[in-house]
Amino acid sequence: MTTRITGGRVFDPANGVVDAPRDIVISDGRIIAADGPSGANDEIIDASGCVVLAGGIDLHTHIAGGKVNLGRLLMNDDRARFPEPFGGMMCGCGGGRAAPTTHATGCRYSQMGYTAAFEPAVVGANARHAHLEMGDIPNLDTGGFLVLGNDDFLLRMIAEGDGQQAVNDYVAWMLKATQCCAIKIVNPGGINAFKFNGRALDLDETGPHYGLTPRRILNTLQRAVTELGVPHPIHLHGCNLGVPGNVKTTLATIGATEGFPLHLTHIQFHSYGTEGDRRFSSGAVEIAEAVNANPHISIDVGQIMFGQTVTASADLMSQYRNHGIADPKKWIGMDIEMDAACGVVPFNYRDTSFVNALQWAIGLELFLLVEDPWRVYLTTDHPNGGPFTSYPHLIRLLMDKPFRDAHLERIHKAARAHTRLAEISREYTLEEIAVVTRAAPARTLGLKDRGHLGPGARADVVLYVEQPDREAMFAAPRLVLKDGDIVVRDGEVVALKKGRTFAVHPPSDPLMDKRLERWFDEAVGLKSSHFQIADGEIRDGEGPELVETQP
Amino acid sequence: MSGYRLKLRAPLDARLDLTGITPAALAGLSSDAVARKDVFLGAQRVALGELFEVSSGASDALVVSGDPRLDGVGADLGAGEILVEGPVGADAGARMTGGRLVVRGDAGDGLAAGLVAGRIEVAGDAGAGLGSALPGERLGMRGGVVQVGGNAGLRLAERLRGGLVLVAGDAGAGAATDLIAGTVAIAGRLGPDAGRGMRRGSLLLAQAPASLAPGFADTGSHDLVALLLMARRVPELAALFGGGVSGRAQRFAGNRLVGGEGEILLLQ
Amino acid sequence: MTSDDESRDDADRIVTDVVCGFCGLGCDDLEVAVSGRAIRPIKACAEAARLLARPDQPPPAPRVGGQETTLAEAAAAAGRHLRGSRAAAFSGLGADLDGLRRVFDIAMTCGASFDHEASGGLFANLERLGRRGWIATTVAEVRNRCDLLVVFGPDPTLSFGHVFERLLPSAAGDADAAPLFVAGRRRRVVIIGGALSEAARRALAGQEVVEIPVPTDQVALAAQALTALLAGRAVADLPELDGIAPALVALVEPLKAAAYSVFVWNAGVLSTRDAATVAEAAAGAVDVLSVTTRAAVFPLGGRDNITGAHQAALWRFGYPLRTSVGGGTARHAPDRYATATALKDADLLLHVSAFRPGAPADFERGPVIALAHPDTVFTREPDVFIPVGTPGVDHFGHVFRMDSVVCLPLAPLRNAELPSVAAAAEAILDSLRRAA
Amino acid sequence: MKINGVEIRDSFAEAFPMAGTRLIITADTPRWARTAATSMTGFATSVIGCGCEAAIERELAPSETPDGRPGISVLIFAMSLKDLKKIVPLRVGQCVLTSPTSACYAGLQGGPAIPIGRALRYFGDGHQVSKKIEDQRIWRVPVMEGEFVCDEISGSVTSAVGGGNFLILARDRPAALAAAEAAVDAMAQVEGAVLPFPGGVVRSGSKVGSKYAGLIASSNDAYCPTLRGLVPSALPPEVGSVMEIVIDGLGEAEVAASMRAGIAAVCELGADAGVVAVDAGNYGGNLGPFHFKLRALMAPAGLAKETLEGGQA
Repeated sequence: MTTRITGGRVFDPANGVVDAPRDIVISDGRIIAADGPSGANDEIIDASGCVVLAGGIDLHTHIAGGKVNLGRLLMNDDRARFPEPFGGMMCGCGGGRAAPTTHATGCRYSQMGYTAAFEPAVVGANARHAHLEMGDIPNLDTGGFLVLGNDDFLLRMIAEGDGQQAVNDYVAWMLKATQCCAIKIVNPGGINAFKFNGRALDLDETGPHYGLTPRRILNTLQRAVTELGVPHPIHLHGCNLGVPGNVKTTLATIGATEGFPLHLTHIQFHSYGTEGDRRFSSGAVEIAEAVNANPHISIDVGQIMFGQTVTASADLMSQYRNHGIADPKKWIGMDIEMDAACGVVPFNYRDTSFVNALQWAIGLELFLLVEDPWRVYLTTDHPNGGPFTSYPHLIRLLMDKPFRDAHLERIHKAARAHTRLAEISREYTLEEIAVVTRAAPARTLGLKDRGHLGPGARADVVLYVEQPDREAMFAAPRLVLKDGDIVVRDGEVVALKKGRTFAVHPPSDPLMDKRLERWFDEAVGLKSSHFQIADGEIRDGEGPELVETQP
Repeated sequence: MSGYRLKLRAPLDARLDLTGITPAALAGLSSDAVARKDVFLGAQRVALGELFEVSSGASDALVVSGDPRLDGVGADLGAGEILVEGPVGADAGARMTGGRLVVRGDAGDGLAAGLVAGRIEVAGDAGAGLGSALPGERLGMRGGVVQVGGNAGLRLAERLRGGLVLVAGDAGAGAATDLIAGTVAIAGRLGPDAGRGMRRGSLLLAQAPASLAPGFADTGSHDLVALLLMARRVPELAALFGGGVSGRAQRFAGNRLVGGEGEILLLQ
Repeated sequence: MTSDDESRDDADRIVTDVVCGFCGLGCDDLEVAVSGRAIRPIKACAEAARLLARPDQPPPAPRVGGQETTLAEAAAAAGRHLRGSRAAAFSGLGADLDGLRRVFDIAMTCGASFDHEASGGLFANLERLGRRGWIATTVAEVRNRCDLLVVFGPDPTLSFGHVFERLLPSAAGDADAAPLFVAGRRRRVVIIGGALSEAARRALAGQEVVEIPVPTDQVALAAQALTALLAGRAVADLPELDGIAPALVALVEPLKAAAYSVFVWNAGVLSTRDAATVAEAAAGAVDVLSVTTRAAVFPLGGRDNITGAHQAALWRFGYPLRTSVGGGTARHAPDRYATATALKDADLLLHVSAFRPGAPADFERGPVIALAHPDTVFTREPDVFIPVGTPGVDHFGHVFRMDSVVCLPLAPLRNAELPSVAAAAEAILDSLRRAA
Repeated sequence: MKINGVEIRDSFAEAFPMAGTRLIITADTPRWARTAATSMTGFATSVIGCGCEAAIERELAPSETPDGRPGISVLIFAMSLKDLKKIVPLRVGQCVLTSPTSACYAGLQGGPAIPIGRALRYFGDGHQVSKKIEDQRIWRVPVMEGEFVCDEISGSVTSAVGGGNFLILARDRPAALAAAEAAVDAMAQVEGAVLPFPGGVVRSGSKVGSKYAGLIASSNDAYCPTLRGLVPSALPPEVGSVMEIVIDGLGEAEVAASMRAGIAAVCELGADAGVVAVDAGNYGGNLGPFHFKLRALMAPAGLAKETLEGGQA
């Protein structure tokens, strides 16, 4: 029994297919070659009038783990205002928009045509929790990026000159132990410095205790993931997040990569200058130029969207700096287990605020000025820049210049004078949207059977009814298929499926087991065997879906 | 007249949540449509008509028969009037932004929690946490007026942020805990441990308290023009204290432990 | 029976590095001897030893109306009761994560409010954490950074036997576990509250310990006063502080000078008001200190995986415990859905207690279903009793440590002949599905 | 037109728009309420030199005041709302806040908010207390004597009218003064209008401009009896002295009512008391939009209406 989707306009840029009238044929949850004639058993899905895309992939969205739960705790008002619609068995009795419940997260994502989402800040000590939550998210494949770069074990190794191989072994051990699929660095060395009462740490500043610069930590981990063959390069939340003038740091970081690939996440928060009488300006042009000139750099934007949200970050140094502008006035900070930290600060971005309005414009400038869509991934850094449910709106801002200009007219006047957004005429094409929301994230994460519609791919397929209002179009697809089964029809969730969890398991020297046993015993106060997450603990015994490493 | 009358068919044996059943929500609906409205009985949705006889009332007010398990009466009320002929349960008038709620009986816990504006009158006693903050919220009742004819329970006006609360009877333990601003007047006795964590605001008393939470300074007796002003601008306040507010009061300021500058005024 | 054969096969062995899920401290270095069904603790605190010990007896069978029956029959009976209920209250909730997830599924299906046996302290702390937040820390950070620990309240070792060994391990004389970042490796520990037990004193040997004796009902006042003094408020003259003011004043400079001070209290042993006040004061002290140095709170609590129940409720429903779910929505009301209050209006009680023999509260308004420890002594025979295994004894399970960050795996010690809470709940869900 | 032998000249008073408010000042005793009010409305005769125009409106019985103590109502006017918002807190701060036992309340509701406590509260150095009753916020500022209580704001009108006036042309100075006093007494009964000049009377009526650069007003020489013959005079030969009454009111109707009461009182004294004529000051109708025509004003009821309508320039 096969399913044939026929009559639609197919956008599959990973396979060079752009706006082609092609059939997509599905068998056993995977896409197969479409050249055979339709069999008698074919179920036909008529896609006429539809644009056919692979399932959407969000590679940076805070959907699970301790800090998200702290966000839920603080956002009771948001939770009450956005209950899941009552839909019989499809309702998980949850809700919330800025920090939605697991069930709501899966349903809302799949309602927009997304089939995979990645939690980009799994703290080792909290990894088991993050996986338990991810396992409770329906209709989405998930994966976690492990936060390293502030962990005392690593910093001590680097400081004591243990050598790259030891670092590689440690990184490999930690990835497997935490069942994560990439390495994230948050404010390299900075979170650790804050634990020693350091309040700022720039790229080439020496941190307390270990005497390491963020640059050195970054380079060491870049080399480690490259040598281990982890597909996604270091996922970097750089130094000085949100600090006016941090564009210098970001440019220096791009220049500090020593040729290793690097992903700069939520780069919007790292693209601020100090020009103008308010000492806050857009650095988007310089950043975009640097990204354009450095093909080994990729970015996601972390677009901010106006409205209430909550920011959740491992970067307690930055969050402590910002907690005074929390709205509502409450926030939670936490130092975590010699691994990292977290800070959860509710925010309300207002278009009447000069800073917020300019942040909004800077994000869009970056989207529009970085030329190669394969190196840009569409994110709001959910929920930090805004809830992921705003993606259809964001897509329209990118695809529709008059719509964008109309919004520009509404923002803080002085901010308007500080952005070049009005001069930018670029509009994203459907092909480019397919790249930034599907093909490109799959490629950078090493997901060979996701993000495209070629034979062998998982049958995660979305049919959007073509309409000029791109926000309406991307908000409510006609059909979403997860592994070949229809989970969303006309924007409504009609079935719940278990997702999978991606992980990488690069090999490590058994000696590292011994070293870490001792470290956990003596410093952490937890047995390393209890820190490590067994395959059987993932997805109720399903185990992880391993992503191939290519050393 | 456009108001509805909801008459309970039988006393409730589980808690019934009437949140959202307001004159505005019923305006323009046929009585059949009113009877089909969903409410929560225990943890389950039931139609209003299963529990109530729905009929047209004699006024614009929504008239409801009372029951101590009837929760959320007048919650989210924005305009219009709700009259309860008997007691209500928890969270009556919670989050109200306007209108008037009259309860001809006792009220349960959380009366006027998160109240923004409007008037609430309760003929009998009120439960714990009158005028307090909703779960997870920093601020309690922000405005409006609440009049209680009987006693108030524990933690009266906890985290109160504004508005006026008048209690003709006694107040339980922990009154004015973490009170932020606003005015609370108690004609009866004040329970123990009042004013813990109090930041600002006024607690007006007719009877000397047996004790207060630690952290108050006795600033002595004063003639306070503000009391004269309040007594004239708020006739209910003057009435609560028998009409004779002299302006003279002993003033306890605090709570010093939290850097607070609230006041507990013993009227003389 | 193959299970009998297997239990003979792995008779008489010593299991080390056992993870403990009882008090929430998350000790994972316990030792037990296992012989058939019997478990004999070798290395454990008194509480864990008591709860881990098992005789070599076959487990009791499920009962319906006092009559022994099968799990399937008991689950079917539970399902029938649940289907007839519209205002169920779920209490206890002493279960591993998987068990809790299934129990929540039942609540969503049938409609129920739920609360955990030990939630009093948690909700007192939420008065600060949920409304305003705080800066907290975790076990490993305390172990390695804390140079000044302030404890409010009675001796915490009474509830958490090895708390000082876990948090301040160097005191036990283990040189390898000396704190990495504490200058001189010697810490100051200030106890503001009850006198320390001998065990606590032993655990703290080698640290500089200051005891400020304060009666339990004055602990909240002392905590408030300390924070006020840190904030520069002149409150030392308050008559209520007579006797302790000098000791508190003497603590101000050391706290300001400390690199990483940590404030600890056990909300569960104070009155709700006092616990909330202590939480507020401790978090307030951290706010003041954080301007110039580092400090954090470390609330003690977490018995019987309450932290896991709190976490799972948040990620499932977006609200903490004491929430009613059903009819496609969730309504959170901490007062109304606290077990004692909820039972005044409920028409069914489902009680879960897998970690210890904890009987449900007296309840006469409707049927009682108990998924409980086999040794539970009931004052009233439940309408349905399904004896369940203990996570980390009879089956695998996940529990959260009290710092809410670390989730620990509990492995079975013996061959499970008792269903887990998850399995029992799944059987009930099954019967509900079949009936639907 | 003649009333009781007094000529009502065919002239008009030319008035201009102002922003104004009413404040109620109370104190423990009438003496201290009046003291605060007098001090607060002092040096407030003309916007030209004082920045505002203010005067006591009337005494209030305890039953009429917000706090039940003796009170005084005052009206205060400025050329713009901006000026009024500056001048009110300045004067209340210097003259009422400082005056023993006083309190200061809004005498108008609605319209643009004029800060009272909103500006003065900072004197409390953080110890000030606010209290919101219904929709009105009050401030309590600790002072050495107890507490200074005031409303946060007062309402205001921007349709106030300044510069209503009339001139009493009399045979001699005693006659002019007696007529002016009679007018002032009568006008004191009119609510919503005040006479900002000393005792309500101005003897130095002015014309616009001067031969000296920088002076925007100078002596109204056409009405100066001692200059008769030197300059073109507006005075008939029998007039030996002229006095002016200037009126500011919360609205056009109040000014008209006040003028009518004043002129009627003057006319009641009549020609026998030495009053010759009533005239009014204007600038040819080019400066102010409000024209109070004397004859229409003093005509029987039917015509009075026309005065007001016709007054809209």
